[in-house]
Amino acid sequence: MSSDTTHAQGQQHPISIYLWIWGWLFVLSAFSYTVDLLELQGLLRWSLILLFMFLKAGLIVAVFMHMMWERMAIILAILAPPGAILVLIALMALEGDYTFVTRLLYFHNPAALAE
Amino acid sequence: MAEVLPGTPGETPGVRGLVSDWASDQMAFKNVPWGKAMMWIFLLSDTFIFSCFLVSYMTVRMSTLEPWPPVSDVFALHMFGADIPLILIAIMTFILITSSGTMAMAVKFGYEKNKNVTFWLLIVTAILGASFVGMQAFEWTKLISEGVRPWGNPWGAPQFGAAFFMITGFHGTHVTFGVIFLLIIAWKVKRGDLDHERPGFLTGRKGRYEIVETLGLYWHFVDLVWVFIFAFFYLW
Amino acid sequence: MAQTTHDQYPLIGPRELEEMELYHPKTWLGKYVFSQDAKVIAIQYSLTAIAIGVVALVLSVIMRLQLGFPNTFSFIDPSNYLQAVTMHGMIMVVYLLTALFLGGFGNYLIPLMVGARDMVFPYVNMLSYWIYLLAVLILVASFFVPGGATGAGWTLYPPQAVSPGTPGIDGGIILMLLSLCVFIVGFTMGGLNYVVTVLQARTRGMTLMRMPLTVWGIFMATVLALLAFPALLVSCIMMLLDRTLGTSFFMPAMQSLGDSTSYNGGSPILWQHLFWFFGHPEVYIVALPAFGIVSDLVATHARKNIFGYRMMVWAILAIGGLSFVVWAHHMYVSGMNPYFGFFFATTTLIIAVPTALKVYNWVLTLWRGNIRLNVPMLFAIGFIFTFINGGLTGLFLGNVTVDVPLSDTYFVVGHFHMVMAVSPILVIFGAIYHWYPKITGRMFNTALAKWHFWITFLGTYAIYYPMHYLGFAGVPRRYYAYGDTAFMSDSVQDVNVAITIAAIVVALGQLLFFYNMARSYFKGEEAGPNPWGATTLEWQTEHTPPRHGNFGEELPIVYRWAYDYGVPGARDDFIPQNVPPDDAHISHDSDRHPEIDPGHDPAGKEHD
Amino acid sequence: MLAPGLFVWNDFVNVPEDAQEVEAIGQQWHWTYRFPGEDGEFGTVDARLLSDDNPFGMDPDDPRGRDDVLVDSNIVRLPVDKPVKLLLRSKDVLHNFTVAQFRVKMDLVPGLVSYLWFTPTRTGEFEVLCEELCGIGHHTMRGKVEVTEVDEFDSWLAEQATYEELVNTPDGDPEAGQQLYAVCSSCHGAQGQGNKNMNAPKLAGQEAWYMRRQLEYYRDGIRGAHEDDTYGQQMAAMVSTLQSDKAMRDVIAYIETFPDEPVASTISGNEQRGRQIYQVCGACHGWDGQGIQAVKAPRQAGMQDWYLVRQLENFKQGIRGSHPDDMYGHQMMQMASILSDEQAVKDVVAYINTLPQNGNSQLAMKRSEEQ
Ligand code: HEA
Ligand code: HEA
Ligand code: CUA
Ligand SMILES: [Cu+2]
Repeated sequence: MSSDTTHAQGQQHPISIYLWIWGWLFVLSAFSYTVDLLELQGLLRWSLILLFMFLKAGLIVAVFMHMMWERMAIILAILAPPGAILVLIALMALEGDYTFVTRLLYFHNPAALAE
Repeated sequence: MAEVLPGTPGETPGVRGLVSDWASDQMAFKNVPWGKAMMWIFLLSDTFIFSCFLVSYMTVRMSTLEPWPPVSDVFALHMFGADIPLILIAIMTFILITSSGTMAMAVKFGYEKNKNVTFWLLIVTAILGASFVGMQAFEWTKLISEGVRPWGNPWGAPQFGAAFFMITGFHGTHVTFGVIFLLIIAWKVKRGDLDHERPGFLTGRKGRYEIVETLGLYWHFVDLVWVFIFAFFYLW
Repeated sequence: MAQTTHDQYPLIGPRELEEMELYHPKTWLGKYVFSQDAKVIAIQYSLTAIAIGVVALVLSVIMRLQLGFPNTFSFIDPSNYLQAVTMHGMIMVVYLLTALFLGGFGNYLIPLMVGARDMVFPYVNMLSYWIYLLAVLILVASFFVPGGATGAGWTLYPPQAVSPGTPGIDGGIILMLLSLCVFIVGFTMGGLNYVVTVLQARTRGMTLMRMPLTVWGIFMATVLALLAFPALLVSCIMMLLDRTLGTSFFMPAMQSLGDSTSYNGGSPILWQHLFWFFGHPEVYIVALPAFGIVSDLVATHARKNIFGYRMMVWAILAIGGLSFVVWAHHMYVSGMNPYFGFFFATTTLIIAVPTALKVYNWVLTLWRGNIRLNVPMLFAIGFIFTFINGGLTGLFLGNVTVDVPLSDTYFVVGHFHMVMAVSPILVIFGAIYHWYPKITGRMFNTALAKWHFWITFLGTYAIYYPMHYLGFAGVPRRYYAYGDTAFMSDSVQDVNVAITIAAIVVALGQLLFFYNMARSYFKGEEAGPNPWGATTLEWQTEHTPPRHGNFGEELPIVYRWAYDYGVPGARDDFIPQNVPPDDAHISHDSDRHPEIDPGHDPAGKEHD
Repeated sequence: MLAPGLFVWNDFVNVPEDAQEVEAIGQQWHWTYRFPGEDGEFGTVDARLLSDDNPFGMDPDDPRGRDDVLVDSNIVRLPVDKPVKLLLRSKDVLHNFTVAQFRVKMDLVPGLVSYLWFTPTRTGEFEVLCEELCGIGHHTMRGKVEVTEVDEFDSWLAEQATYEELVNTPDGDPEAGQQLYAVCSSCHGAQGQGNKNMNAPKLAGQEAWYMRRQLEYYRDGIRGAHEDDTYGQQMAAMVSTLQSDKAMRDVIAYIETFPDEPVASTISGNEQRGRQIYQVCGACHGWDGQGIQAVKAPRQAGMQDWYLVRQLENFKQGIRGSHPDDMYGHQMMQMASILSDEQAVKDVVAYINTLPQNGNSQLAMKRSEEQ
């Protein structure tokens, strides 16, 4: 954690850092776009998309939203609660899958017939 | 051994600071103005909103037996004699990121009390935001003309249109509100309200440059959400 | 080290503090109607919530009339009945309890108790109330649209909530969903205020670990609300789209009363997950403020410090955190992935641990206390009884295998009324009696209030205790009538009659309360600034009732926690939070509450 | 406390290998059942294929479904001491399959198939209740499970029609029906127009599936067996002329050829109040009183009002609908209890008189399609 913390006058950082991050966001977006252009499929595609997504999100939150210069108190207060969402995501993924499987097993499936 | 680093007097950084901040009186978030604290907590709440939208989208997409429409073709634009997949979305992404950059600099110049530059950066941000909304409107029109409706579409699962219009619509609404506030604040900057600490029309609060940062948080958040929408909706 | 850092921290509070003076209203309208004073907003919230609560009370009596005396009242048919159930449940949970605890008590008590002049954003706070009022009006309007209010059950499960065969699918459900959305928007505005006020606008010396538990309870409940309501908002929006635009988020391919529909592929279970992802935190949203308030009532009226303050705070935090990972215990028999049962049964029983801890602490606080059976104390003790009762039945239901036969029976109805309809309601009454002298400056009539207590306490036991028996007998909930069902014995009907009579008595008993409140407002004795001898800041204000701005010229400085009761050697048997150690006539570093780190005590600095 | 619970839950989640699969299908507001037939496998289904002609939503192209046994009734039998895996499917909204004595319950969710399993350990009749709110008929959504010895169960199952058989059932023959109808015409009139003096209701325009069920009920002593049901008893005696399946089909086919003449009102009441009450009735009988086959609710509009009044009174007093096997009648009995007095009955019938006489009954639609 960097030590040039906040001060009554608010956040002061050299303009170059914003430009750098800006550039990185461009590059990362371009990468994600390339993933689609190259029509990568399967695990590679998902992991790359997620990787670029999290990098971008991290940069925005850390630098543009000044999170990396905030005090630990606020960082944790903001970053901890979304943990609940992770549980929801995990369980809903399982649930969606379960629903899909019962449908596949018992329901007439027009798409499968068409193939 | 914790050495007290230079910085604001009386503030311990890192994890030890975490404890002492929470254990202190008056403020848990040291030197965070009320407005900024409120915005952070609001954004947290908003995160839950968008997460729930995306989780719902994930669930219906995973559950349906119908094929999911071929996203990258659906969002292709016919340009230069070829169908370029997702090109409009890519442009929109670049625009939003750029607006985030200008916003970040507006915050910086705001704290430097550089009225003019701040004003122009805010205006540029607003224009970029507005053009984002415009492109979104164009995209909606295009999809609607191709037969995509909230209740169905020519290629497969009806949830495609439903989730698309709902999520991008909700995000677009956020952008629109952001643009409105950008214009209001830009105008306040221009008029010098923030320099003269003039009380707000409705709230009676004194104007301060901190409000630019608060607004900036909101704007970056809108950009952040787009990152997730881009990944999950358009690329997935 | 901690000491040094603290000393260097500047004395002045947040910069915005001075601006609190800016918005003193000039007109009558600004003072009483569009007031930005949290205390006035609190009263507005409370009165609105109680008014709509009385509507829900009347609805519950209508339900009971039908259940106790089926085929007697021709104005109750199955659709009216379901509408009554639905609106009763929804109003009670959301529009009464949530609004009253957070909007009412939160607004009144938070700024006073943490020593702030007002909420941090008074203007937004005012908007919050008016939006809440709008939500209530939309809700009320839904009774009068063609087809009437929705009858989908307060859980509004699709597809049934929006399909023919359910009352109120035309206007009723749409207005219900809209009203919820509006409520959430309004609540968010208020909620941000409460949270930021607690975090950022406390007075000098008021550390988090010195806050009264009331504030802790309301604060945590608000945080839960800010994080849980989004799920409801999102699901309401999606259901609105399903209903109005024909999207298929929650709607699978299905038939409807013989007609085919155009829906396809949606997932009804998704609604249930989202609803309960909101719904379970919601039940703690109405429980945590009650926990907090009851802790203060118990400590004040037993003249004893609260047992294990620190533990209480951590328990509140733990309950808050865990409440987000137990939601599907409402869905054991919903047809979800059955393996979830293992996970949720485990988490559900874990969440009972901190709750049980709180119960033990209340009891231990009472233990050998100098108990004064004042009216608020009666209600607090009543709460402990009913809550233990309801909590234990919750454990039955949490254990997935036991839940299977009991789910959707009156056992569940008994559980949640015990734990939600009786316990927090008792606390609300206790709290109103407790703070009434501060809010109005007058004392209520004690005899009437005691009557009110015994009628409500014993009466509600008479209503809900038998419901558990009905549940074991297999009586399903949300049934308009039972017809002749072989496995239910005849006594079921007798029990229902008894419950209905008890419910009518309790409902009428509430008239005592309203009469008492109204009469005492004009005729009650002057109460004085601190009739109960309480330590918290709201009792130390310059004026009673407190004026706009709460405190006098100077904000109080806090030197101690909120529970210095029964202090040996003190002038009175208690020491208010803002009394400096020198004035308390006892040494400041006594061993009463060593868990409070003196290193953070600004008093230490002021006096050396 | 937790651990034993989880072990039992493990048993609940994991179905024994040898469990017999049965499908329980819920809809507003009754139950039907399906057995997998000889191949032991269910055919796939689709809610979009549901119709009056295909009430189970069977996929006609799935060979596994041809031998599925379809039990279009609230009453089902199960063998004692054999584990049963119930697959649960809903055609419309959420329901919940509960037999209190089995100690298990599970929701039926449209758009997926849930399950539960149990082993009935004693013979007898057990009530099935729906315990998930499913609309205004929720409390009347009853069924019955009859647990019998294995051989009794087997012979019962063998009598039930398979999907194949149902598809291939020939249509009724009106010519043959005409002969059979000769007996009926003395009371119901040559054109099925009904005769109040003989206490015989109008038949012309009534729904075929409904007449079929009532004839079976009369035949099996489910209707017209109550000692106070004088006219029902007469009818039950007459039905002895229609013993075979085919005879019933034919006579109904003949009745379907009658012109649906409007009827005269004989009852007056407060239509406004009747309309209020009908807010409940319409959910099943249709807002125009046209009858809805899927809900098993017969047509009311355009039928004779004096007959409706009498039947409502009978339902209220339990003269009709109280036979343990008359599950639909039982449902109506519970619903009729909202008619608190005689005046209410008249009011609601007076309102029914104002409904379009042969507006959109199924028969009328069928005829207009044919033209
Ligand atoms: C204020 C509201 C409130 C509170 C606090 C609770 C508290 C609890 N609830 Fe309840 N519940 C509701 C409101 C509430 N509930 C509502 C509204 C519903 C129904 C909604 C609907 O379907 O309409 C419901 C339904 C409900 C169900 C679903 C039932 C079903 O539909 O089938 C379950 C299942 O797990 C459950 C469990 C619990 C548990 C384990 C607790 C625990 O937190 C309880 C903890 C308390 C104690 C344990 C008692 C005190 C402790 C002691 C005396 C010490 C001794 C005990 C031990 C050491 C263990 N509740
Ligand atoms: C806080 C919540 C709350 C409260 C207070 C109540 C109070 C009452 N409820 Fe409750 N009830 C619910 C929440 C609540 N209920 C919910 C969520 C459901 C489920 C709905 C559904 O299934 O969809 C339900 C369902 C429900 C049913 C089941 C219906 C069915 O399944 O068919 C029954 C049946 O008897 C019933 C009866 C009563 C009675 C007789 C009262 C009371 O009359 C008890 C006696 C009165 C009091 C204890 C005084 C309360 C005072 C006020 C409310 C006035 C406000 C004033 C102040 C606070 C100052 N309720
Ligand atoms: Cu079906 Cu309730
Ligand atoms: Cu719960």
